[in-house]
Amino acid sequence: MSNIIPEFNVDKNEDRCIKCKVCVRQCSEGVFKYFDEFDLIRIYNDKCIGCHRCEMMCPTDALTITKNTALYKENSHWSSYTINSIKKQAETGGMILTGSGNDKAYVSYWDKMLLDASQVTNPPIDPLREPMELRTYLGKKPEKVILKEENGDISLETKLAPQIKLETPIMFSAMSYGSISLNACESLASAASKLGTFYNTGEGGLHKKLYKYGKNTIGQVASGRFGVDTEYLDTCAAIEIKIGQGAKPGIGGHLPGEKVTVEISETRMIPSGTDAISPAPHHDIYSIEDLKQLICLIKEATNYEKPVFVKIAAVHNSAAIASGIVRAGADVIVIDGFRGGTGAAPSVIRDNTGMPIEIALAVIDQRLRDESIRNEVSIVAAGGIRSSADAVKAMALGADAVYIATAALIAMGCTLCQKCYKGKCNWGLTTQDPVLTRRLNPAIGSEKLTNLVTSWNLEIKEILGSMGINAIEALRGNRLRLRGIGLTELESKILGIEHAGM
Amino acid sequence: MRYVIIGNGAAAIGAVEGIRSNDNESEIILISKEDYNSYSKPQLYKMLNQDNIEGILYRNKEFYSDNNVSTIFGKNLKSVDFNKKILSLDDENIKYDKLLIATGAKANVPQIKGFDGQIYSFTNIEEALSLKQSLSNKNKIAVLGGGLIGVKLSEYLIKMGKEVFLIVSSKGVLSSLGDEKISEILNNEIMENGINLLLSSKVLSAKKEGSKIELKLDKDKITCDAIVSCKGVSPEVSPFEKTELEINRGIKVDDHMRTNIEDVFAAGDVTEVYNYLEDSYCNIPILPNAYSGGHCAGINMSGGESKIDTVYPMNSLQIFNVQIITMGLLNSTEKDEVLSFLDSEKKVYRKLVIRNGKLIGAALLGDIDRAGILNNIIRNNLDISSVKEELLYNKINFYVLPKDMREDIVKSYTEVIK
Amino acid sequence: MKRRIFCDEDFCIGCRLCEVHCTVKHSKSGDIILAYKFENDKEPSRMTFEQKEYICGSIVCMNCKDPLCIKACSMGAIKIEDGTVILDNERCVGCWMCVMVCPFGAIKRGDNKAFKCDHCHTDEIPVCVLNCPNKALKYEVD
Amino acid sequence: MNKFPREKDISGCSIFGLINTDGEKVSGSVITDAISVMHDRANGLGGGFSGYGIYPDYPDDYAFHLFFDSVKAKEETEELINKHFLIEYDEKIRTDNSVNLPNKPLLWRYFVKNRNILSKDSEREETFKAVMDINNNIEGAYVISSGKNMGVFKGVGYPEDISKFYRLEDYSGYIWTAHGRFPTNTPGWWGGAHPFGLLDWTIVHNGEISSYDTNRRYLEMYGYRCNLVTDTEVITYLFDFLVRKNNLPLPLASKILASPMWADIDRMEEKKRELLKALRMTYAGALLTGPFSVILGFENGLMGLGDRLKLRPLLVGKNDNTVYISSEECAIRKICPDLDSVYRPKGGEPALFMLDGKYV
Amino acid sequence: MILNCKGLNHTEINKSIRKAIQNGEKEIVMNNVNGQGYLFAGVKNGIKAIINGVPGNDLGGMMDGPSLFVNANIQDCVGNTMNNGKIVVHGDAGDILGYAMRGGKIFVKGKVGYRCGIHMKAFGEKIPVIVIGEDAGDFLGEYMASGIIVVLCKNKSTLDSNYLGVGMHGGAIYIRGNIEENNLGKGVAISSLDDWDKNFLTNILDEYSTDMNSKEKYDLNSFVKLSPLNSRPFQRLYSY
Repeated sequence: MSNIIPEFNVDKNEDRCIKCKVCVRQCSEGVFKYFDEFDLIRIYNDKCIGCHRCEMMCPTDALTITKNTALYKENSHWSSYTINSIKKQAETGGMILTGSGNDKAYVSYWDKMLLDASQVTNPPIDPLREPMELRTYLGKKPEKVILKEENGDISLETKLAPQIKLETPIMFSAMSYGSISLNACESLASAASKLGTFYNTGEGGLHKKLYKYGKNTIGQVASGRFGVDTEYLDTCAAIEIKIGQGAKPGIGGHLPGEKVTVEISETRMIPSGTDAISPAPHHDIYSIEDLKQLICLIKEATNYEKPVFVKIAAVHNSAAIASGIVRAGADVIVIDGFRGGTGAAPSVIRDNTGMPIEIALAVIDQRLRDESIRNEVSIVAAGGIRSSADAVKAMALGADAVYIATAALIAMGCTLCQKCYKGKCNWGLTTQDPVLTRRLNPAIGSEKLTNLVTSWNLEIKEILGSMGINAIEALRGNRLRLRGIGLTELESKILGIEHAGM
Repeated sequence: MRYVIIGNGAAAIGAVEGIRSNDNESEIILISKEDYNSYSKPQLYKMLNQDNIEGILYRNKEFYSDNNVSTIFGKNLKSVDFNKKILSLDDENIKYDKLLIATGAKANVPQIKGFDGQIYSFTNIEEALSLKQSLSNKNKIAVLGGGLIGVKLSEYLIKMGKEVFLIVSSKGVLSSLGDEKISEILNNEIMENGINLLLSSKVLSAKKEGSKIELKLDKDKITCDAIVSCKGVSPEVSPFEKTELEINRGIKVDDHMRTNIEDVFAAGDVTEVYNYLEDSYCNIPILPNAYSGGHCAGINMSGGESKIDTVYPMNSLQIFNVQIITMGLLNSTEKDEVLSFLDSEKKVYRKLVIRNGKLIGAALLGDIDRAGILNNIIRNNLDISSVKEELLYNKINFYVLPKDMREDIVKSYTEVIK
Repeated sequence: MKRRIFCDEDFCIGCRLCEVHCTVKHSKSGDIILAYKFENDKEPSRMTFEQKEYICGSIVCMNCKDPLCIKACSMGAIKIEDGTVILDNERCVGCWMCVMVCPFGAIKRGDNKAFKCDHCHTDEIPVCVLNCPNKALKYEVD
Repeated sequence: MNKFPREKDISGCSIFGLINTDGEKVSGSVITDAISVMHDRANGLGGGFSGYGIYPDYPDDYAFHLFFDSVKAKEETEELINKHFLIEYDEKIRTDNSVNLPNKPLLWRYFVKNRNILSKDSEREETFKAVMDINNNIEGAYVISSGKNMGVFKGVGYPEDISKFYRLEDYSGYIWTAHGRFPTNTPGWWGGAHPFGLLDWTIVHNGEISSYDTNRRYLEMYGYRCNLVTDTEVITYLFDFLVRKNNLPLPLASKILASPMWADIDRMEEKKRELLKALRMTYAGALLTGPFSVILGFENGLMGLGDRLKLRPLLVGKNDNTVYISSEECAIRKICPDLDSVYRPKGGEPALFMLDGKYV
Repeated sequence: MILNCKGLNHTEINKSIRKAIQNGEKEIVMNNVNGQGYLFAGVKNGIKAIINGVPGNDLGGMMDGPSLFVNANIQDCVGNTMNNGKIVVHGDAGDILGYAMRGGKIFVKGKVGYRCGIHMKAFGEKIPVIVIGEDAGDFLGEYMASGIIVVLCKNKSTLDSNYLGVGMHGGAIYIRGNIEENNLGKGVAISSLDDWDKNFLTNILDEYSTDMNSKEKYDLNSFVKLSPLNSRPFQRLYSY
């Protein structure tokens, strides 16, 4: 007998229910079952994960999913979540798994920063009618541009390191084919290509169907090295070495066997049905010079034609690590904060490790400036960017661009039920079950993502306009346009911003 | 240009619509020996319990005027001069530029030894009306022939409260469909509904005894009030018998419905067409073939290009409460694979005949929904070896077919609009 | 005018909401709850939902280029109107010749008469297409 | 007094500059006449001038103009100067003390030579470092100009009062710039007035840049300390950084500060496109957005530059061998009623005039 | 073609290699190699190379076709994520040989260091193989998903390194000699060879001996096979 109280209540209004059985057919968790002989839809509350699929699909709005408010007698120290976790562990002897980013009530510094706007002394700009530039190039910039002059004709002597061109400083963060469905991957890829930005393959390799989006693809090389071959390196526009992930610093990836279908198995070159393990360390990187070695290997293998990204989780000495990464030759450094998502992580790690991207970004940007090497690398901030305002704040703190993933999933249908690791995602996102993956039509997914980023672009332009800035690079690191609200002096200092009113 | 159509059945109507899809201007003359607007032959039974022809009209009354067709009804064709392109009717000659022969078929009425009274038949309105008239004072009817017309007529007669003797020479009704199981089920159904079914019986002679008729069979002797012969139909080719028109079991046409004579086309029950399932020319007198042939001929007559679909037998019928659809070849040979499935309780029966992996015939009884999916498989000669079991046992389902097959089907019948 | 509704089977999620909306559309009240809970003679959906394992889709009349049903109908009850293959309920006698020839199995049998999708041809977009949550049903019109 | 404000200094202004491309000198009273026409663009909280060619007696020495708050600061500064330089001559800057101005600091000028013989680049780098050292590290001392044969005269007051105070009619130069200031906060500190000078660069500036902190933090990576928190300071340093340290020609440096739009760059022929793309990408931190017009003076030329959206006024007038750049035409007409031509440069298009008469 | 690598850095050497391939060279002899890394990284061609001297780390990394014959020891990370081709080493190898190897063969005459064959993969017909002449360090075949490792233990009676095949979930390791249970990593099982194994070993060892210029034959009955106990050795770690 299980001692776990159902987390959700599924209420069905019988006056509205027409017994069309859409709910029965749509719930992959088996909450609804139809009994023909009694003409009855039976509801099993305990199976409900709170994804709301049934609620949204019900044509008569007959269903309501509510949190089980009677769930234990909570107190401020013992939350229902804690009590349930203990019970589950007592029953299974296993670690509690969870999906998505850190959801605990740690400070969100995005919400403690306000944007500046222009009044009189310098004017706001109307972004709808005046030019407003969001284009961003990611890659190592030279220390200085050297020119050559021939017959009074000035041209470029310096050969620039490889760069990728973004028409918006928003990219889609790494989510592997395997952790998410091919339709989700294709939605991201096609949206990135429509938007003139990039999506990241994650560590799952690249399905042949997605090769056509190569120009907008960042290929990841992680410790499991899934799908890394010359064709992959040739196809992707940039290569990202994944060292860590914000949601689970120091923890590797683990794609449960349920999700390793035959197609995944082909892309990853592992037996189907086995767990795909991407352990925490790259076994050829146990020291910073080893990282340099891997960067160098990738550059040699790609003939120095593609920028190499290095992605790390935001941890307490990120600044020093970042400096090392720049000196190891990375073209772009990606910092992933602890609100960044994951398909599966032990919740003890996710909830207690890492740090907010805001802080990591602020200290890394400052550290690289202190060392005068900020221009040698582009910084991409990731992990919990929820809105254009977060993105703008990140860029004002010093990021060149941001990665979004959870927001992208939500755009595609995700309701943050945080059960990605079960592989039964009702929205067809984090699943490989062919019954479920077809629920995401890439044409729709791509359209929603395109709409999301397009609307963020409009908002970013609006914000830039309000600041009197008309090129995104003039926002980069422009911390004067940020003010803290409710921050301690120390927090302000770490973030490198003044308090509102100063 | 003057198009002349002889006949007023489905083939003739198909031809008018085919011509008009290409040519809205030229003259069309339609000649029919019957004095009625085109009506649906398969629905002829209804004439037994209704008074006018309205209920079985094949097209609405405005059809001829809407399509600018001049009609000459109630006149017989006497002869044709194909060289001069002249038709001789009872009292006039008509010149044609393009001619369609769609004279249809006529009833086969046997001679019965010793009987000189009227033997009714049931293949057109006149025959139906004449039968109907005589039925008012007749109660016992002998129906000769267990084909579709005989069985269906018997069903109508019994519903009208008559006593019916259905005399069938073979072991079961509808033996021409080629499936013994269906015959067996129908035999029972017919008997359960009160028809006196006499199987494997031959009429030896008949004698008129007053208003009664004594009918002597090889095994029995019965007394009835009337005899209706339903021994099938033959192509109506009499006006052409002495001409150079090539006629076997019907007028021979090619896949464009052309006869051997230039500018002369034929369509419908009067023709024999190539049946790829049999690999021979056959006369298949069914309505879909007639309409399609006429339509095809009409297009070709008016300068278009159309090829007739593969032609093979197919039937949809309801006998009392039994629904049946058959199609293609059910008389299997040894090299064919025959799969069948029977649920006696639910009165569901299905049979598939497969040759070299391809479906060549199918019979459905009871559950006939989506039969067209099988029909299409036969028509397009598709290989179903991988899904035959499912087609046999499950509901017929488009998604049972392999994906590429489905895509081809969609492509072949529909067009991408944008 | 030409019309085509077809189902992209890669994205049919088997919810069968198309059937629900089709039923409602052809019901007397046009209201989903009334149609289902109170109208006794609610018209059944004109869609045919079919499934094989995870592959599924709704079949509706595909408005064939050269419709076989028109040729087969023994009563001339099927014709093309307004770019749509329309079955005239008055004329239909339930001979099932159309059922026998439709290559998609898109014509359904009612009690005594056949019925089929009319492409909601008086509407701008057919209700099934309009309400398909995954845009698996597509509508083409020209 | 707090030498370095915490808060960013914001000001509206009038700017004026002139150059005689043949090197003929004009008196400081001429430019005073011109700037005073635009009296209403200032509010009396800052005015200043820079003149080039004003020290013919010491043409090869760095002329340091300094503000001191105290004698102690002066002593410390001199000690520091002595470490790097040989002081050829120094004196209190001559002023007319009848002019009533607030918070007057101690004003002093030094004519110095490097102790070692160096290349021009290293000599200038040494001087740059010394200036940064004094400004950052000596309490109460501030170098306001540090070029050769030039000087900056500025303070808190209307420009005409500042001119009178510094007895500008006593100086004559071939390049002059002038500034009348309208700050919205009142630092009341003389160092905050324009022009801002570093080496021979001087900037007078109208407007406020929105990209200030991006530019500041970018510069601070390369040894600049933007203690004044003014746009003028940042813009001066950016020119110094791009032209002196990165060897970029001034017109290209202008294309970095007021870059063409990407859409325009995309349409350029390949060679030019690659060049401008590289410049914009590499020096992204130097892009100025927001409204500004500046007049940059340097040892052998004068340049006017407006922001790429042309949000601030700037016009050029020419008469014979003299070129005038001003916020308003009236100021030019005051001193030169008959002009050969007047035009308004496009946003982002530098109006550059060199001493030898060549202009770009 | 002969390439004197003295004084050349790795980029220069790789450029020369790519150029040689462009010029249609089929074989390249590289003399005076010492420490230059990443040689043949990402090279997609069937060229043959004879390498004289000790190449640096990541030799043949992400390589897709070449055959390299090294007349010396090799260092760490050789054959990193290699996709196809062959590396024959007439000497010892360092750590992490054949990391995530996806195809091709690596033959080593002597010993290899730690974590050899980690993350090896395979799909369908594409099966990477590593054959080691002497012994291998700990964590041999860690996380191995597929592919084959053979250890011939020529210098000793059996392999006594620890954590052999730890976390492996596919593929096979053949070792000559008897393996003690305590040397095995978690989730690994010992079994004897079946016909497929023997047939495979016979072929691969013939090829190995040919490449090593040796006539040695091996008794296939003296081998054991390590394979995963379960395709999901860590499945029960989590409570859902």
